[in-house]
Amino acid sequence: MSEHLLSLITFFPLLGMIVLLFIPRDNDGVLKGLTLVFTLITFFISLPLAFNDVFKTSAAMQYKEFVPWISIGDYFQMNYHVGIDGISLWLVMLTTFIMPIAVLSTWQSVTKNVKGFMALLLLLETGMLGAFISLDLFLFYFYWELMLIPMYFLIGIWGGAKRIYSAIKFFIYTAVGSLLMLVAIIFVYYYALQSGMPFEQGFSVLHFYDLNIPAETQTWLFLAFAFSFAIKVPMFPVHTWLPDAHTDAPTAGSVILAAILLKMGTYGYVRFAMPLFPDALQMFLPYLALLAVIGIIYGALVAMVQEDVKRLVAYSSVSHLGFVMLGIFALNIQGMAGGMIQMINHGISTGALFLIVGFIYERRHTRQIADFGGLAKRMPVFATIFLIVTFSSIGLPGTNGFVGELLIMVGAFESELRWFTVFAATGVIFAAVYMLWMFQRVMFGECKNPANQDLQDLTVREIVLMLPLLVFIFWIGIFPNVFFDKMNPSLENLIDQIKGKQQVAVVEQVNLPARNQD
Amino acid sequence: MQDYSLLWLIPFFPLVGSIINGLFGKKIRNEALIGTIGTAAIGASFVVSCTYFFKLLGDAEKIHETTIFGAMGSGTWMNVGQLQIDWGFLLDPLSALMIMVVTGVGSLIHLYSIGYMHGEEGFYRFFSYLNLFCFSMLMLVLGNNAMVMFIGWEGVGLCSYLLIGYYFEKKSAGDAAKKAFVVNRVGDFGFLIGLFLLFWSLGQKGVRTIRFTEIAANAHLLENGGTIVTIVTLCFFLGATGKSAQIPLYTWLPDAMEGPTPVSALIHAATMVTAGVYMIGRMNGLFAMAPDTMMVIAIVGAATAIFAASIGLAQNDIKRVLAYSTVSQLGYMFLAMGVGAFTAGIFHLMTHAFFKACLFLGSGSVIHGMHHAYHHAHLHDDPQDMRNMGGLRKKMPITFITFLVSTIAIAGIPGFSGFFSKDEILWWSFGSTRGGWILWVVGAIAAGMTAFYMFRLVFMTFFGEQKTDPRAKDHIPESGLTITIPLMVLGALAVIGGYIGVPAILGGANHIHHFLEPVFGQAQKLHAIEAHGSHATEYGLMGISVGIAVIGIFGAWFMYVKNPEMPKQLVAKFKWLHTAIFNKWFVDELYDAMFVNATKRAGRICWKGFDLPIIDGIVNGVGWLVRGFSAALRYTQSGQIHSYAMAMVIGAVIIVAAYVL
Amino acid sequence: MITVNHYLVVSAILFSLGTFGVLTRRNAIVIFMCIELMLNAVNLTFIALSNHLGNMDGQVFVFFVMTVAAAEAAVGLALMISFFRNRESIEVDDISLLKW
Amino acid sequence: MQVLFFYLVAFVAVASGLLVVTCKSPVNSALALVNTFFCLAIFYVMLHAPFMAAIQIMVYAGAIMVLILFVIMLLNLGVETMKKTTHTVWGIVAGSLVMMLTFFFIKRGQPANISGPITNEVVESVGHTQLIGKHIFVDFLLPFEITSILLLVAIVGAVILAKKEV
Repeated sequence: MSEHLLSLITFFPLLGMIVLLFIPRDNDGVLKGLTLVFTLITFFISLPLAFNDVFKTSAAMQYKEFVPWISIGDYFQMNYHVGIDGISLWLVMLTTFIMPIAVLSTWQSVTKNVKGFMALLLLLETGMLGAFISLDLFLFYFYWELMLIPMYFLIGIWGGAKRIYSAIKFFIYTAVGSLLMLVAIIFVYYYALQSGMPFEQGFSVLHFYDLNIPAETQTWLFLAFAFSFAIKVPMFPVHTWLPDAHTDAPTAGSVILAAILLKMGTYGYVRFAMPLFPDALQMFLPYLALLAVIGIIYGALVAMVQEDVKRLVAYSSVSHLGFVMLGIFALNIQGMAGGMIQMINHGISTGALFLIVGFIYERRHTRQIADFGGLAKRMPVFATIFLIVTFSSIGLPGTNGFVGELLIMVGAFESELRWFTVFAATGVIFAAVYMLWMFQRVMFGECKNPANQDLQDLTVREIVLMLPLLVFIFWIGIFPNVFFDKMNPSLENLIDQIKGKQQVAVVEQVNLPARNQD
Repeated sequence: MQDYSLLWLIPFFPLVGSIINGLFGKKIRNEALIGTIGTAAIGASFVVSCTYFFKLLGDAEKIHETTIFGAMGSGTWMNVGQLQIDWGFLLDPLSALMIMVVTGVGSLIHLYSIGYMHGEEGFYRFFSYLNLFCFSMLMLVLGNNAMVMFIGWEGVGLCSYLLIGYYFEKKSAGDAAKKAFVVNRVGDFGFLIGLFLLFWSLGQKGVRTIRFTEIAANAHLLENGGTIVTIVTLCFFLGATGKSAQIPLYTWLPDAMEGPTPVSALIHAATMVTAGVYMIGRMNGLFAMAPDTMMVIAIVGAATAIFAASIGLAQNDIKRVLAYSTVSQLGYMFLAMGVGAFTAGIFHLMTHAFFKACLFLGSGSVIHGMHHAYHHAHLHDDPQDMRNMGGLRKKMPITFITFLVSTIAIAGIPGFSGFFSKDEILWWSFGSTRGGWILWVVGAIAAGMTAFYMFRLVFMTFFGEQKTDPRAKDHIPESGLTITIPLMVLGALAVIGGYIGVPAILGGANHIHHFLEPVFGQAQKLHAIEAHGSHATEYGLMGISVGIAVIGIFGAWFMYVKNPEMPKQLVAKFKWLHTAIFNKWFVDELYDAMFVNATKRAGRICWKGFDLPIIDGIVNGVGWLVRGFSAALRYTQSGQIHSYAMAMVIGAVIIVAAYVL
Repeated sequence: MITVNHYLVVSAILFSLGTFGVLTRRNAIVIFMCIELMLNAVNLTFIALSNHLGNMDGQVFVFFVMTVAAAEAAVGLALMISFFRNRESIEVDDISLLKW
Repeated sequence: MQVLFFYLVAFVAVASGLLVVTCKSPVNSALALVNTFFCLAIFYVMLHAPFMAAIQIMVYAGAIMVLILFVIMLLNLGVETMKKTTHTVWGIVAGSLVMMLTFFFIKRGQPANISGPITNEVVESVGHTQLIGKHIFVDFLLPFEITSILLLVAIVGAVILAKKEV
């Protein structure tokens, strides 16, 4: 059982989707219930991963599965090669954890073609899980593209006013990046074959790690990977798809997009772009870190002046993910661990924020900040939850956001990115400004708008779906070690790997002239 | 060591109280029960604090560290690489003194709040926040490393936000809350940067720690007076200015008076705003190594003291006067820190907590009475405006006496607590190696101003004829027991609190000095008063400062009791000066223009000027370009099957031809 | 002596004729018949070469081509009927929706 | 003699092919096409492939053409208006291009002198039908089965498409 656990987790939602296809389309309740059950079961069968203590000591891939998949003569060999380590573990858990919540959030908001919606959600879950566990680059690419399709439809069919524009923008942005990545993947594959990697290993990233690609070649490959992932993160100049996609996506779509899909980009950096091309990384690190810092400040500044709550949260994502990237680029354990935990935090906090926006949107069918005001009086429970989530997003100590930001900044300060950190830290101030200003305008003040007079407070369902998120906001804030313990060995290993190869490159460069003299 | 393992109980009780009231308060509904829970929680902390305080008094070993699970090394919060952060607590004389102040004053204010907040809609919410505040403050004080301190540091900021915004339906309250939090965040930014720099620079020397005791022990590894230490301490000081409302970050504190009065007393007078002072005291070893920073602190402190005092001269809102007085007194504390008089600073912190809490609570009592009267007469006048008061000493005798006592204390009249602490600060600012006569002069003038505006407040409120609307005049009651008991206790403390620090020159033993010796001893020796420390000078200076204070009091009496018309004449004569002072030197407007609006404009430029037209413009431009080409090419798609078939055939022919030829 | 080339030439002529028909006629059924003509031309090639090379595979292939042609006829004619039902015409000029 | 016969049949085949593409009435085209099919069947016989000739007549001339005629009559198609359009010119050009290309092909290619196992003698001694059967049911069994499914699908498709209410 346990040796196929990962496959089980990945394909269980797909099974759910197939089951769903046999349910007549009018049974909305049954469809939603079944989807919830399937996502919940997926979550429960993924729990043994989180409780496995092997991650505390071992940096190696666990739960590995290896099955040859597609082979074309002597040209191509792709394998179903999966496994997780401490890095992907928590992202897998985050995915299985967020999905039931996302499903539950659709209970009342989705009425149009429920069957299609639910089927796409389940397909999306399979895609996301698959991408996190893939150890074969080609398989990763497969899942990477697989995620794109359901999301495209979720935005394009169930979205808001400008849904078609947003969906196409999202799709094209991501596709452009991923095509570049595909080219780079194929190049790396042939390079690996030429340098003697066993053919049957296919696109195994574990083998690619051992390659010594010349620095000039790495440059281009890294740029292709980095560009593709930067779009997904999204980093500063390529972020404009995010506000549109978020604004027009249905609540569940926004939640998943923010909580998990964006992590695909940062995860891609950690798992692929950085360890595969360490020399190029060294070269581009300052520029990328600069972009991350610009993203932090720029996202915050733009978020501040938004008039639409959802757009504000979307721009805040740009800012938060800038922090994640900065932490990852610090290339030391504090920064990396901070970046990783911040990915989870962002998933939880921003996911929760989108749910909250969804709640008021369902009630008022508007997201303009100006339409609200004084809601705290009408909806006390909502106000409390909103407040907690807001402060989690601001990064108040004791909540999850603080742990991540603190470690990221400590890490970045320890690395060469010291002076970037000073600027990044101003993002902490701006975060307080835009979040609190928004909170004040929505929740505080007098309830003047007559449409807001008889708003209902949260229902039991809504409280139930927020509760797990709140628990984790505090859990990660107070006992983050639970997460770090299982993350650290893998991260340390990763850092050694990157730094080690960078060192080798330096040594070789130094030795070259000496050899020439002989 | 094991004896101190239950330290965590001190912050734990208020946390539990806060959670109970926060989660179930709405269901309990019973104000008495909610109030009792809140007060009991902090009271329990007070009891534990007392136990430990006296235990520490009798203990030869003065510095004790423990974690949440007792033994060191357990209770880890974060452990990543070489960064290990524990849920650790530190009990030394400094923190022991602080927890006594926090829990003691805190308990009294909780008790007071039961009466003051009676009938408020969010009663449970208030107590929950108040308890949460005490929890955070105790974490701040007790933390044995910078991170646990930072939890408290931000936690008190949060509670301050929540409590200032307690009347969230008022726009001004929401604005003030946000302003407080954001300005504090600016300070926190400094704190964090300082911390990172310290962690890194110590790490360079092979010591990776953020524990205060270890920082203190290893501070010598850094270059004495070097750039790094200076920058680190300046960053920390930026943090302190944010939390303790010093120039340039003081503007939030007067606005914070939007909160209920007990909050102003507890948070914005007695405890939270002193966190900056405490933090500098906590890291005194580091600060002592950075003379440049010390100078900056002293100058900023002195400047704040006189600047805020000058604004306080012309305010009419009873709480705003007290707020500026707080800013000014905090300036004194920083002055003390800056000249190396750490003990004096902490001593003033303590006495200030007593008399200022008493003053705020007294003003609360007055406001409560006025509010009650207005409510009774169905009027909507401002119950906080001193111009509507007067002659209240007969209506509210207990409030009046305690208020008067505290005012005398803050004015620095010998025999009252404020005298001892303020005088010690002034003496050090004159005589220590970091001091100078300019600092002393500024401090003394500020003291005179303080005496003036505080007595102006007393005279306007309690003396003279009653200027309240006649319809409400006769309905101003003395407040109930829950309000007066804390007043009396604090009033008594405001009198006697100073006697633990009677200087040697007046024949005292200066207990507090000896008590804090283990913490400040080394750093303080660096700045010890040297040459000009003769007894004659000390007596002389003491006399002058008392004289200035008396002049201030007399001036206030002269202008507000003897010649009530005189202020108006003065205002008419020095119109521009009054306008400037009354409008707080237009600092808020300046900041709005410089930072708030500039940031907003920057945001708007980034969004409307860059994000939408340029980045999105490029993206959509590429789309339009592709569309343009397609528009040209789409005419080949006629829809006629023949043309498609033709194209196919020709294509096939070409391909085959290419293959064959 | 009839060589395989003779058959191939006939086949080529028929194929070209079929192409010409497909390209010029507007009646969908005639176009369809022209396609059948082209298929048959190919079939002839297959069988001629099969005979020439002494290999049976070509003839088997013709067999499959016929099957496809049959299937095509069934579906194609059904399409035409349904199209005719909608448009009262099977002229391909009327089927011009396959554009932007 | 045989050559003469070949030319005769070839002429008929090409001529009827020409009629197929030029006749105005679809019925005439269809009849001309049947004629072509017969000619091709004759070629198959000449090429020692009698079974193929048989199914050529049965399937093509018999089944498919009947189907086409039925449809023509069912739809009651009139005479097509032969507009002289650019189509014709392009059609001639493309047709001649194809023809030139194929001729070039034939001319350039040398007939390979490979002689496989299935010589005319073998065909005559074993029997063409048996040989075809052996090939289809032994070597090409899977494609054959797939073809059957293809036909099934085609039937279903045809039924659905031709149904009145879709």
